[in-house]
Amino acid sequence: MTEKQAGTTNRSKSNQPNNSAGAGNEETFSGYFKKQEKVYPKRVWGRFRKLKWVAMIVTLGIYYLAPFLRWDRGPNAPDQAILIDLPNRRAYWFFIEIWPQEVYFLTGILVTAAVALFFVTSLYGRVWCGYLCPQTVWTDLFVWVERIVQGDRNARKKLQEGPWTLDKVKKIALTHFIWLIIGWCTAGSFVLYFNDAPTLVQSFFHLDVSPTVLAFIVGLTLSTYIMAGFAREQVCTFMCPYARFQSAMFDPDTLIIGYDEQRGEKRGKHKAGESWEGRGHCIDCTACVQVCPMGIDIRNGLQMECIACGLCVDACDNIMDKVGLPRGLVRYDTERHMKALVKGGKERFRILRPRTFYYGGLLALVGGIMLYGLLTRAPLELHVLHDRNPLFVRLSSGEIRNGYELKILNKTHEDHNFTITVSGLNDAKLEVRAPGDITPETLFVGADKVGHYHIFVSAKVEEGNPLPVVFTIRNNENGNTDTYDSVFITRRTKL
Amino acid sequence: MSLLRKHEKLERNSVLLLIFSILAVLVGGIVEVIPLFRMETVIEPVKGVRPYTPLELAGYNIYVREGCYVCHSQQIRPLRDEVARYGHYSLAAESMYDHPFQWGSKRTGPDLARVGGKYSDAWHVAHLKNPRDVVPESIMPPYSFLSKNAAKIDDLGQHLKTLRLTGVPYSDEEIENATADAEAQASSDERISHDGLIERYGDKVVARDFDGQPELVSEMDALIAYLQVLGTMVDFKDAEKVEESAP
Amino acid sequence: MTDDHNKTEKKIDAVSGVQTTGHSWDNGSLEELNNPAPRWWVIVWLITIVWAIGYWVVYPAWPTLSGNTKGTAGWTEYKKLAEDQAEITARQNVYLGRFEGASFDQIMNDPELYAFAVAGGRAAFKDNCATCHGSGAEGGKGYPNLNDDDWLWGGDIETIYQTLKYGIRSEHEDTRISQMPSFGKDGLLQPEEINQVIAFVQSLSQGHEGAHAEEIDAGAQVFADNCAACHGDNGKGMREVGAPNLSDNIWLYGGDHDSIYESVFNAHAGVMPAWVGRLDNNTIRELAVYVHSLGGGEATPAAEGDDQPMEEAAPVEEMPAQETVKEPENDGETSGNNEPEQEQPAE
Amino acid sequence: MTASSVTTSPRYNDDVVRLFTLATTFWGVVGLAAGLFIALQLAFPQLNIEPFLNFGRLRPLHTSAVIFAFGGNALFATSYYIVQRTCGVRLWGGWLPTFTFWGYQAFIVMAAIGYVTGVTQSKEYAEPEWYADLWLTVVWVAYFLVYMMTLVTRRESHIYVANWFFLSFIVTVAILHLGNNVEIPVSLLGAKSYSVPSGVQSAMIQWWYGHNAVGFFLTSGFLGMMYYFIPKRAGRPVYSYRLSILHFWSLIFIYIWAGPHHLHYTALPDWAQTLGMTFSIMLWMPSWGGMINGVMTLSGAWNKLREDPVLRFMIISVAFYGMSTFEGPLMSIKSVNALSHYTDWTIGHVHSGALGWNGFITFGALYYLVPKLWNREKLYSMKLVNLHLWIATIGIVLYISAMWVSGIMQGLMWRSYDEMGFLEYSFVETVMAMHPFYVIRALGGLLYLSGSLIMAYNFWRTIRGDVNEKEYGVSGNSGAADKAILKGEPA
Repeated sequence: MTEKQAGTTNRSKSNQPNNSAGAGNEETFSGYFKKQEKVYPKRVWGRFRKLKWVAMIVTLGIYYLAPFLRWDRGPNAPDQAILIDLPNRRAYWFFIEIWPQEVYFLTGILVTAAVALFFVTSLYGRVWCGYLCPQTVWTDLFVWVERIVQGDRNARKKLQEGPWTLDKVKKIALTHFIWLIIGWCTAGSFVLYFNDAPTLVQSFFHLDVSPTVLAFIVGLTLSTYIMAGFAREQVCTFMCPYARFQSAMFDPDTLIIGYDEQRGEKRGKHKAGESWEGRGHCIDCTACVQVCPMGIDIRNGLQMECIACGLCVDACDNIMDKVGLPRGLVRYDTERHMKALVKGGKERFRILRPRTFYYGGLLALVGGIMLYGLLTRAPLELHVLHDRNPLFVRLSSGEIRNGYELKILNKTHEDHNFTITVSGLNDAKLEVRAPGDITPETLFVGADKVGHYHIFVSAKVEEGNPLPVVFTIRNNENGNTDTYDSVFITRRTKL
Repeated sequence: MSLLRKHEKLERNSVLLLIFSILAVLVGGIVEVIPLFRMETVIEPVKGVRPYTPLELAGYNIYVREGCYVCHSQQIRPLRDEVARYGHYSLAAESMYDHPFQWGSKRTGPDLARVGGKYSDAWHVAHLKNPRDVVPESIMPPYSFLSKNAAKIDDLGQHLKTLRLTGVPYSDEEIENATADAEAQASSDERISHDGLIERYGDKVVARDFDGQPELVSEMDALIAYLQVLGTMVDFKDAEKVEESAP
Repeated sequence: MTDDHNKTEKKIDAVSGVQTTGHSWDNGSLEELNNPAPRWWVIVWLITIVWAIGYWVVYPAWPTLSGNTKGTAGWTEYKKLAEDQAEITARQNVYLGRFEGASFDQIMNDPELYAFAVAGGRAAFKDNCATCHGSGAEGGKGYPNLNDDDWLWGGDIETIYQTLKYGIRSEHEDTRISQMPSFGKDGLLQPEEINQVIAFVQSLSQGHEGAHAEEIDAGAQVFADNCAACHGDNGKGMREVGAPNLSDNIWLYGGDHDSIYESVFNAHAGVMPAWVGRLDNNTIRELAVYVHSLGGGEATPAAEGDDQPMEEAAPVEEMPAQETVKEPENDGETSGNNEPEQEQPAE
Repeated sequence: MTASSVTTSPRYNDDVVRLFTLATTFWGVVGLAAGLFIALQLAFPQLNIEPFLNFGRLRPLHTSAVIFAFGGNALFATSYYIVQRTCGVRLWGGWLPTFTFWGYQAFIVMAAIGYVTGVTQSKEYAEPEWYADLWLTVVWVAYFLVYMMTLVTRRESHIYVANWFFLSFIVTVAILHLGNNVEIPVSLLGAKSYSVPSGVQSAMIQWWYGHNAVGFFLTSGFLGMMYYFIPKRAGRPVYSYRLSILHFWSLIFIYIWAGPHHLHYTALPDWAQTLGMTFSIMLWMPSWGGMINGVMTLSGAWNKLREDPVLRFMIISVAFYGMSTFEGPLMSIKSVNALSHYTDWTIGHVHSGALGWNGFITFGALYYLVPKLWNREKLYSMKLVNLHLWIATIGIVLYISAMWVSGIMQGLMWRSYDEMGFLEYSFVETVMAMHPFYVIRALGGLLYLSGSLIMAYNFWRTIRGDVNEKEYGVSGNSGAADKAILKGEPA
């Protein structure tokens, strides 16, 4: 992070200095492939740890419980607040209901999410990674389980490296059992978003679930178990593309976790009562290294592995409190600010910079379009598809008749009757082909359904080019309307 | 000697590196492509598939020229919704005379493998001239110039001859009469005999004035003749028994 | 290669503490670290390889000298298709069961059955009827357009069903038959009289034109003497004998002078095949509903309004329709040939 | 031209690299503009101007312009640049490199004129007719000779990994080109030809070609680019030599098998489809080997990302490479492919690779190259580079999210049945439902094109020797590191 940028990633140096050699072991399999260096994050207390707990409880709470929230939509629609109803092709989110034709809202959500990620990252760095990303949250939870069962960092390390005793087997087995339970809950909750939650939970107890549901549960249980139990930080380091995107969003005004080298160096052990003169404030206690879930040493500067979770800040602050020095030797800061400090100047954080406005504006724009779309979402939609074959029919009276396929989308939760009219033709006659006594004035469409009707329009017109016509559908009860532009065809095309 | 040391040889010798690279990339292609030329294991023995008539071939070439394949596939997959929407799934035999294949890779518009006979000639003419005249929702480009352009039929014999080199069984007689057959097929005029055409290409051949302009064998005629024959050659009542034993 | 400076000196990279390979390029600015590859990378790769091998065992995979390995599951994409389709067929069978037991009257008033019948009929139409009537049922010369409101033998659902089942002038014994005399060919009318009657007939739909008044009057007499028996006094046609309405705008064989002349001179007798035995009764009934839905379908005549399911007598004298309840005995024999005979009706 | 005023090391032939660099920039703008235009045609069909500017004729123009004109010129430029630096010798063959430049441009123009006038073989990415194919063969043999002989005459003992990838790209593309263009012209004076294989065989050969055009043109070649410019720009050694070896050989061996996954559920025999699918899955990790090596190479220089937008282009490109090479195997699974094939999901997938990976790594390489080639101390404006990056990134986000959603939606609509067991939607309804996505996609394309125009402007000013005084005037507080980066040097 400063001119001394050479002193960067030092994971191997600090954690596994013996891996550097290469030549000696290159003939063995393990010489080609490096084993994961297991990270044993130590327990830590502090502001950011608290924030992470809160974030975990809130996000997991929402995830596990949201399927059970109810939302009254009337008698003809499911009452689950968040539901993706695949068989009926509907998605519900509280007051919002999405039909298949409206999944462009999903594009809006994706774009909004991407821009929001850019926005937040350019201001606060990889806080998404540190606090909210599922990979982080579940890993954090799994590490917590590990700690409860096996003890803190040193105990875990010892257990792992020690011989296989009965105690070790028990502890490891219990850990993995709890992990699997969590994985299973995670998978189960996922499935609940696609089914009526209480019903599905019940059928679980009756062991009566479909193979698809079962396959999803097994797959997601295993992926949670593997990702959060084993892969952990490797996912962030090697695989995740968003980690790269976020790092690419950084600029000198982005908040990142930094070690105040000027204040900290020259580091070294410190005994109580010794003078701080002529040395730095870092006592080289490695607390920041021990708590890091990514297994890096933040004192080496900005590294690709850092997920900005702030645990090292907590760890260092605790130490600083103990030795009676001001907090903030390791802290969230910007590059510009730190550089200014080095020069003795005072550069404030620049939260409001051009990019803040670009992203903010873009976010507002996309959000605004989405909101507008949702607010003006029509409760009624008409599609009129002209028959292709035959294009038109000449009737015995000499009139010309065209056929159309009507689709009336009744997006309300009540049954309604509709009237179809056509304009653009003189003396056009409308006729509906449908069972029973249905007329163009009494087109019935059930609640939350699509009504299909075949209609005929006939008129006395001269042969000529296709005539533009406009169909209008009107709800007989509440007067809502929608229109659709189509054509009326009168002749076979010649040159 | 370790693998790394062995690899050093390749890294130090550009010719060796070249040779090994070539060997590495050749294997997959050989294993996947060569066996496909054992036609009997790939092409179902169904009846009815014949080479295109000269007019249909001219239409095929227009289809190729206009890049129809970028939006329309000609391959109905054996998936139930496709079979329900477009008809019997496509057989390898049905494209055996397409040089090259027109299976496509994208359906911006619907599949055309069995569009033959689905719509009337009049619909095709109207639709090709300006798709939105008959399908207001369509996003297809207009092709009204096809009606104005005379189809180039004078060199069709040469085309047939070339195709014969690639293995399409056109007879000398068919090559000789290519232009005349094309003219005959585009005409509804009873004074023009269709006997030769039918004798050469079978009595299922559709011969009529496709575009409603008797005075001109237009590109529209050719293209519609091609579209109307697509997917109609195999009689699937027959074919189903054959498929059971097919590869 | 020519200039082999010995650059194999390996050094430790200051930043990562990892040894380099000792190779360097571009004036020493490009080097390689000798890091091992991550182990998870090779593990995941091996898993994909093992999975692929398993897949090859189960599914058709490798070409052999004579064909290819078939896989232990016996899977082909066509078998899979049949399974998937069976699912849909099962769904449709529920409706088919209800459809089978319902009368036309019930079908025409039940939105679900109606929709089911129209959809089923549309599919059957494409396979069986489109050859003559066109894929959109728009007909052609000699083949009636089924979309319009003009019917030779009647357009209510029962009559359409009757026509479909036994055909017109078909080989079935219960078919409906009528034959217009070949007025010209058999010398029943002189060319002049034919021209007169054409003038009259054309005037029915196109209105009287002063210039031809005389000819039309003469034609009216010819018409009354020769044609009215079947086509009615005012040319409105007679469905009992399948005689077309000559006063409207629809001409099966063309409405210009030459076409009508040809019709009168030679007479036409179009053939519609009987579908009983070729298609099962449900399909024929679906087709009837579909054709009825195309736009020309007429209401069932009120008088016959009892709720008897299935066939109801068509009001036609020559046709012993009452007997049609029983299936003809030659049911299975014709089923091998699914192509309807395509007799060109023009003689 | 400006080249005369430039004095780079006389040891290397940089004249031809300069030409290719300019051509890359030019064709990039042309190809992207064509893409925007055809994207708009799908949203607003009135923009079709028959017959020459109809979608069917312009779509190959777009794909060829971006893949072969933009991507191809970029590969020529970078491979010539890299092979000289990593072999320590001048390009072999005297005038031959210059011939490859003009020859290749002639091929592009020949092909483009053909497309617009309806001369095409209708084989995707192999549309040019026989005469253009022959000409390309001549040019490609010259390219191979120049490249191979430069390797042979090198002064370094080892061949650098970037050259492995470039070499396999050049030779495999030659094999593919010859294999897929076995055709007989109808007459020697006419453009029309018929391909010798037909039907199934023609399909298999085409996608053996088509998929490996992606594999070797757009992956192998561009990995070569990555293996040079990322270490150079970051000032770090390549992460893992062993991984390079493993993933190079596994990548080129496995990639070639994956073609049949373009033909799932077609009349191609089941066994070939199985091979296509399983090899695609096995290709996942070999592909990711490149991503890991690219990303981890940056691991010691991560802080530079904050200051150097050029490096940002590179890291984002590697991230997109990783995303698309994960998505690819996923889409090759038959049950996924049954849904995704023929829909815009494929288009979204291709563009996340093309815009994100190929585009960005090329932009990164060009920003690195231009100041060096024209001997300028720095680019005209670093801020414009940043602007390009942001605009293009937002453009990609719009593009691919629209195409993903629309593709999956269209696939689901096609296969959706109603309660009675009949298809729910007619085809044209799915076309109507596409409209909003086509508009969003075009917007994304517009942003991406704007970015490339900004780049072209930046290059023009840089080559003229301009420097944005205002911008660099305030560079005082960003220290020496900034200055070094502005010069395009590793700090």
